[in-house]
Amino acid sequence: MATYKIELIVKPKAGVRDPQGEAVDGAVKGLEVKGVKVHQVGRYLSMDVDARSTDEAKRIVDDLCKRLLVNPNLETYTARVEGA
Amino acid sequence: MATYKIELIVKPKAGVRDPQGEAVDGAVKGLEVKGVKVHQVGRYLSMDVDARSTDEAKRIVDDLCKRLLVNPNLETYTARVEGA
Amino acid sequence: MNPRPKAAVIVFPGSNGDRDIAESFERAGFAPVYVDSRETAPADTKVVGVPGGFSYGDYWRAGMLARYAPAMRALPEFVAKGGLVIGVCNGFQILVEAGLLPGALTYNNPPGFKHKWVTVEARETKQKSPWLTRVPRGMKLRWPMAHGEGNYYHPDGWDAIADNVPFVYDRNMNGSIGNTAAMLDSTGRVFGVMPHPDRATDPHIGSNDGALIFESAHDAVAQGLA
Amino acid sequence: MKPDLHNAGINMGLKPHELDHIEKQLGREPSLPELAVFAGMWSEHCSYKSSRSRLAMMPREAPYLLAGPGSHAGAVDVGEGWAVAFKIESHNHPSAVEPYQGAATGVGGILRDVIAQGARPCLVMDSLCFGPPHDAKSRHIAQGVVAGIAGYGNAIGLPNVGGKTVYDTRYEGNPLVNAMAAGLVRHDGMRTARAQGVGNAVVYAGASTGRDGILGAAFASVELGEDTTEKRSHVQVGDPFTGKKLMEACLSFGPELGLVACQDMGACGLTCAASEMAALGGVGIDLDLDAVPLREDGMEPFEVLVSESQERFLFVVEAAKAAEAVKHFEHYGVHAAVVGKVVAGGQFRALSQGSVVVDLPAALVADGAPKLNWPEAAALPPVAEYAEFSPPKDLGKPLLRMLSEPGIADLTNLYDHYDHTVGNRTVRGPGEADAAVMKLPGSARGFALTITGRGELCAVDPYRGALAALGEATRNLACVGAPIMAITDGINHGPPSDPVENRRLTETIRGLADGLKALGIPVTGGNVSLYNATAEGAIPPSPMVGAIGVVDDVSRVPRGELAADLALILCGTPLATPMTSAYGRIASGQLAGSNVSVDLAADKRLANLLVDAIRRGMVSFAKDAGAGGLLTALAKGCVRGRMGATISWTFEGRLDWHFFGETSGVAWVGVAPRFADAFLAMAKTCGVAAMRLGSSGGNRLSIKTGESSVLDISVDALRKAFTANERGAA
Ligand SMILES: Nc1ncnc2c1ncn2[C@@H]1O[C@H](COP(=O)(O)OP(=O)(O)O)[C@@H](O)[C@H]1O
Ligand SMILES: [Mg+2]
Repeated sequence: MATYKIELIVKPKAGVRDPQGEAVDGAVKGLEVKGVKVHQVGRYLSMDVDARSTDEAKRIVDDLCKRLLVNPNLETYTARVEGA
Repeated sequence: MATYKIELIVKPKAGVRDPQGEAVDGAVKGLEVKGVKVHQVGRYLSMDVDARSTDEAKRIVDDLCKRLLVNPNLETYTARVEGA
Repeated sequence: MNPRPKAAVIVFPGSNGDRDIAESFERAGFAPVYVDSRETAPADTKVVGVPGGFSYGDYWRAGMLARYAPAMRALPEFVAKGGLVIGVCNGFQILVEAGLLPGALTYNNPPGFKHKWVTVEARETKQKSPWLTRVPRGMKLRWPMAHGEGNYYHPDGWDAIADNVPFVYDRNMNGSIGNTAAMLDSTGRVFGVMPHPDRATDPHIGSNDGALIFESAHDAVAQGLA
Repeated sequence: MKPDLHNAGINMGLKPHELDHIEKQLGREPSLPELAVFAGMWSEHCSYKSSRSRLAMMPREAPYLLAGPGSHAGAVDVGEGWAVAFKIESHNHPSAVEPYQGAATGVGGILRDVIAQGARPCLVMDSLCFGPPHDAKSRHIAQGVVAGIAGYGNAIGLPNVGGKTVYDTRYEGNPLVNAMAAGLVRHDGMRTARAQGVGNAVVYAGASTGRDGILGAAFASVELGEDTTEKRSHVQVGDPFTGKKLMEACLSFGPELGLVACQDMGACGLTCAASEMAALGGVGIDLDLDAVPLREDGMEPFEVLVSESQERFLFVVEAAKAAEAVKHFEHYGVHAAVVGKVVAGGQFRALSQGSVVVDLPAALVADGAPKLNWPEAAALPPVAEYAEFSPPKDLGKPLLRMLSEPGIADLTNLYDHYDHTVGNRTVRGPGEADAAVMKLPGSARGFALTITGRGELCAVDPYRGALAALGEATRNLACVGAPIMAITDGINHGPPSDPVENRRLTETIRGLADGLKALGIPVTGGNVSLYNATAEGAIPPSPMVGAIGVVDDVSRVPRGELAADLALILCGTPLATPMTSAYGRIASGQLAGSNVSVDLAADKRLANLLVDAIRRGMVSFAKDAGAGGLLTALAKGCVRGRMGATISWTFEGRLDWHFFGETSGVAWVGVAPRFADAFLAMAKTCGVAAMRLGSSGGNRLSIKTGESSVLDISVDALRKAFTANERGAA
């Protein structure tokens, strides 16, 4: 068993309306900052996962995303696994 | 001028209580998933920044964080810059 | 008779308590005027209200953006010249974000938006505040709270703010240190409050306890103190 | 019609006879985008094709009705020059798929109906039916739905002032989410959807258009390209921030700025708004799809036409003022564009890249769906009686059980997600009285609203169940001193293609129609949601009734919580015989019982009495008996007021049915002892049986019948039972 550090990023699925992203982009434009385009706003989550291998850690995270952390109707996610 | 892709993560500062992280951790425990410990919940943002160099892109992002996106009383941030 | 003193209510996109605070000013004897956040309050304004709501949608972080609005940028000078400012709920968040009040407001603990009629108790503060002259220390008042990010935090802890906290909840509602429900600046003229005195100025609707706040400010203006 | 085209139409949900009808009416084959237009507009949701003729049974006229069915939201005169516009809308299927966004967009949608009427929204209410809270999936749906209603309503700044929540296995997998909104408008400030004035501009305002809510399955055909349905259709996402900016922009955009007509873009989006406005005005509309603000690349014309992106309005604006109108909306921070014009004739046309892609008679699109006459069963299947069970010796145990039953138990944890007080009009919010009471601006006058629905009763007898819902609405309003004046209804039913379900639909509507006639009040509009079923079967018929009445003086409104030292009077005559009820279900363990007790005449007499006594300022406490019966009602009053009561009385028949049955026309009233005799005399005049049975005080609820004590329990124990089921409330 080892402990893996996971960083999870959950963001709006392509094409799905992202009111937060739009609002933050509008906010940046409102500050008269040029050359910046905000695309998406999402959530970040860090966790420790006990597992026997990177693969198993990934599986645990995938399962958790499916069951709890990610809404597949609206969101996609990427998980970065850092070694033990 | 080139366009840099930036991924920004804003999370609770060490020592600041993170009720959202605690709630998610509680929900994970509620699923009877063992060996997972959720540490922090934060926010994620992706943007494009026009700049002459990676350094300039970073400066623009730092400035934006200071002025708008990060509350230094509560939060820290990391920005990943992907090349043009 | 003197004309009613002007109370400016700043309206941001997404503000939704602007009418509530304007009505409360009006009942206390002020003439409320709405000021678009892109403009500045009229020159003869004595009192400014920063209303509750979800300015800019409260996206990313509540109150984050409002401080850059022209109406807000004018506030430090207005206060320095003796003007009075109240921020309720989202208005409190905005005043904190703008640096007019210390500390920070973050996610409720437990998390989530919550509405509740709450009891707050008045405390002694270092600075006498024109917002509180009608509220004796120890008085208990009933106001509704309605927020998701009302958890007051200060990096230096309770001791750093204890002298400036005019109201505490009778029990912890949202995780705030010391049950902090409101905050004064060092002049006492800037008053931020998380529950809603502006929704407690009509005896028909639950409580009239909020009227004291607006009446105190009216006294101050009438006596030429603001 | 070419087989390809025919298949495309069928895939979009059109029926063969409808395709034939389209071809015959047009005298030609429709184009693919035209088929999409028909598929959207002739869907059950937009066309009411299965229910329209039956809905006409309901009375829809009254002198105080300022806008009736067919308008955006019906409106009634509440005095002092004010009208209240109000309406119910369902978002059942979207909420089943995506609870948060489904419910949030349901709130956004019903608000836009009120805004389109010209009214400033001032409240939201919601009627929810979920599967039981012990079921994890149902709990997930319930939590998402409540969070979605809260997320939208709180942010846009509207108080949620009450509702109804039901938990029943029969809603597992098919929750019902009905939202009601109400708004205030001056009599002369009402708006129309009637497009007029050839040459006038059609102006789009609000969020940009994406591929939201396009029925993926309907368009998954090769002809439409290689894209997967996944890519083509997204869940509708609500944005209360845009909704708020749009609301303010719309409400400040009046005739003086060139407004001629307006309509929100809800189901079937741009197509519905444009074709209905044209049909109402007897004119044509040309839309330039290239001018529509888009969020996504590569959208096809039909996608732009039927997209259900949220937070959008369509306006007809005087030609000369169109540019100014666009500026007006931009000032409020919302996109706006001139997207078309009013033309002579009656065609609804859409142009894309210079070519006409849709050219259809607006009336055919908007109102031309052939009625669907589904076969109807001759009778409903019989319902079994409850099996015999012996009465409890003591009322304590069953009372605690009733108080903790989900749906009867405390809902504070649910409705405290909602802001109840923003807007400074809420005289009585959730948990404070049987109906919500709101104040008019600058006045002691107000109005009351309630929303209710009893699927449990309708499952047994839809006709009497519908009457019972009207009865409960009448009593709830009466308990705050408001005579019932009009309703909006949300009809939630199983598929009419099933003859039994279709018969139930007829019975429900007949019940509502007869009940409204008996009460002498109209329906102002409503919503029909059919096809609510899962593999396990159809939901019980679940008509929701949203009712309104005027309160003359809000300072006299009693509370639903008991205060000290009141004389307690029972009004009405409870029956002590078995009847369909929450108690029957719990005690017998059966979803049965064939006897739905209802007596609208008794409810009306009771209401007359309560309204009169409340207007005179005599009543401190009033609570009608609904689900759980009269003892549960009194116990709730005790818990909410943290106050005991002592009751003693003798009666005939079974103790348990007496106290837990759900007889019509029954309510508790608490008056200061000095008013008791006068109240009893008034009751006599009104033809209501009334008995003074005891008084409030202490911290126990005690009941004696004859010499024997049948209940003696601390209010604390009642409260524990009432608030125990924290999980029940989302
Ligand atoms: N979905 C809901 N949204 C808002 N308020 C609700 C909802 N469901 C119930 N309520 C409120 O909760 C309170 C209790 O509901 P209920 O048990 O049906 O009525 P009562 O206890 O008054 O007989 C009522 O004031 C009602 O308006
Ligand atoms: Mg009731």
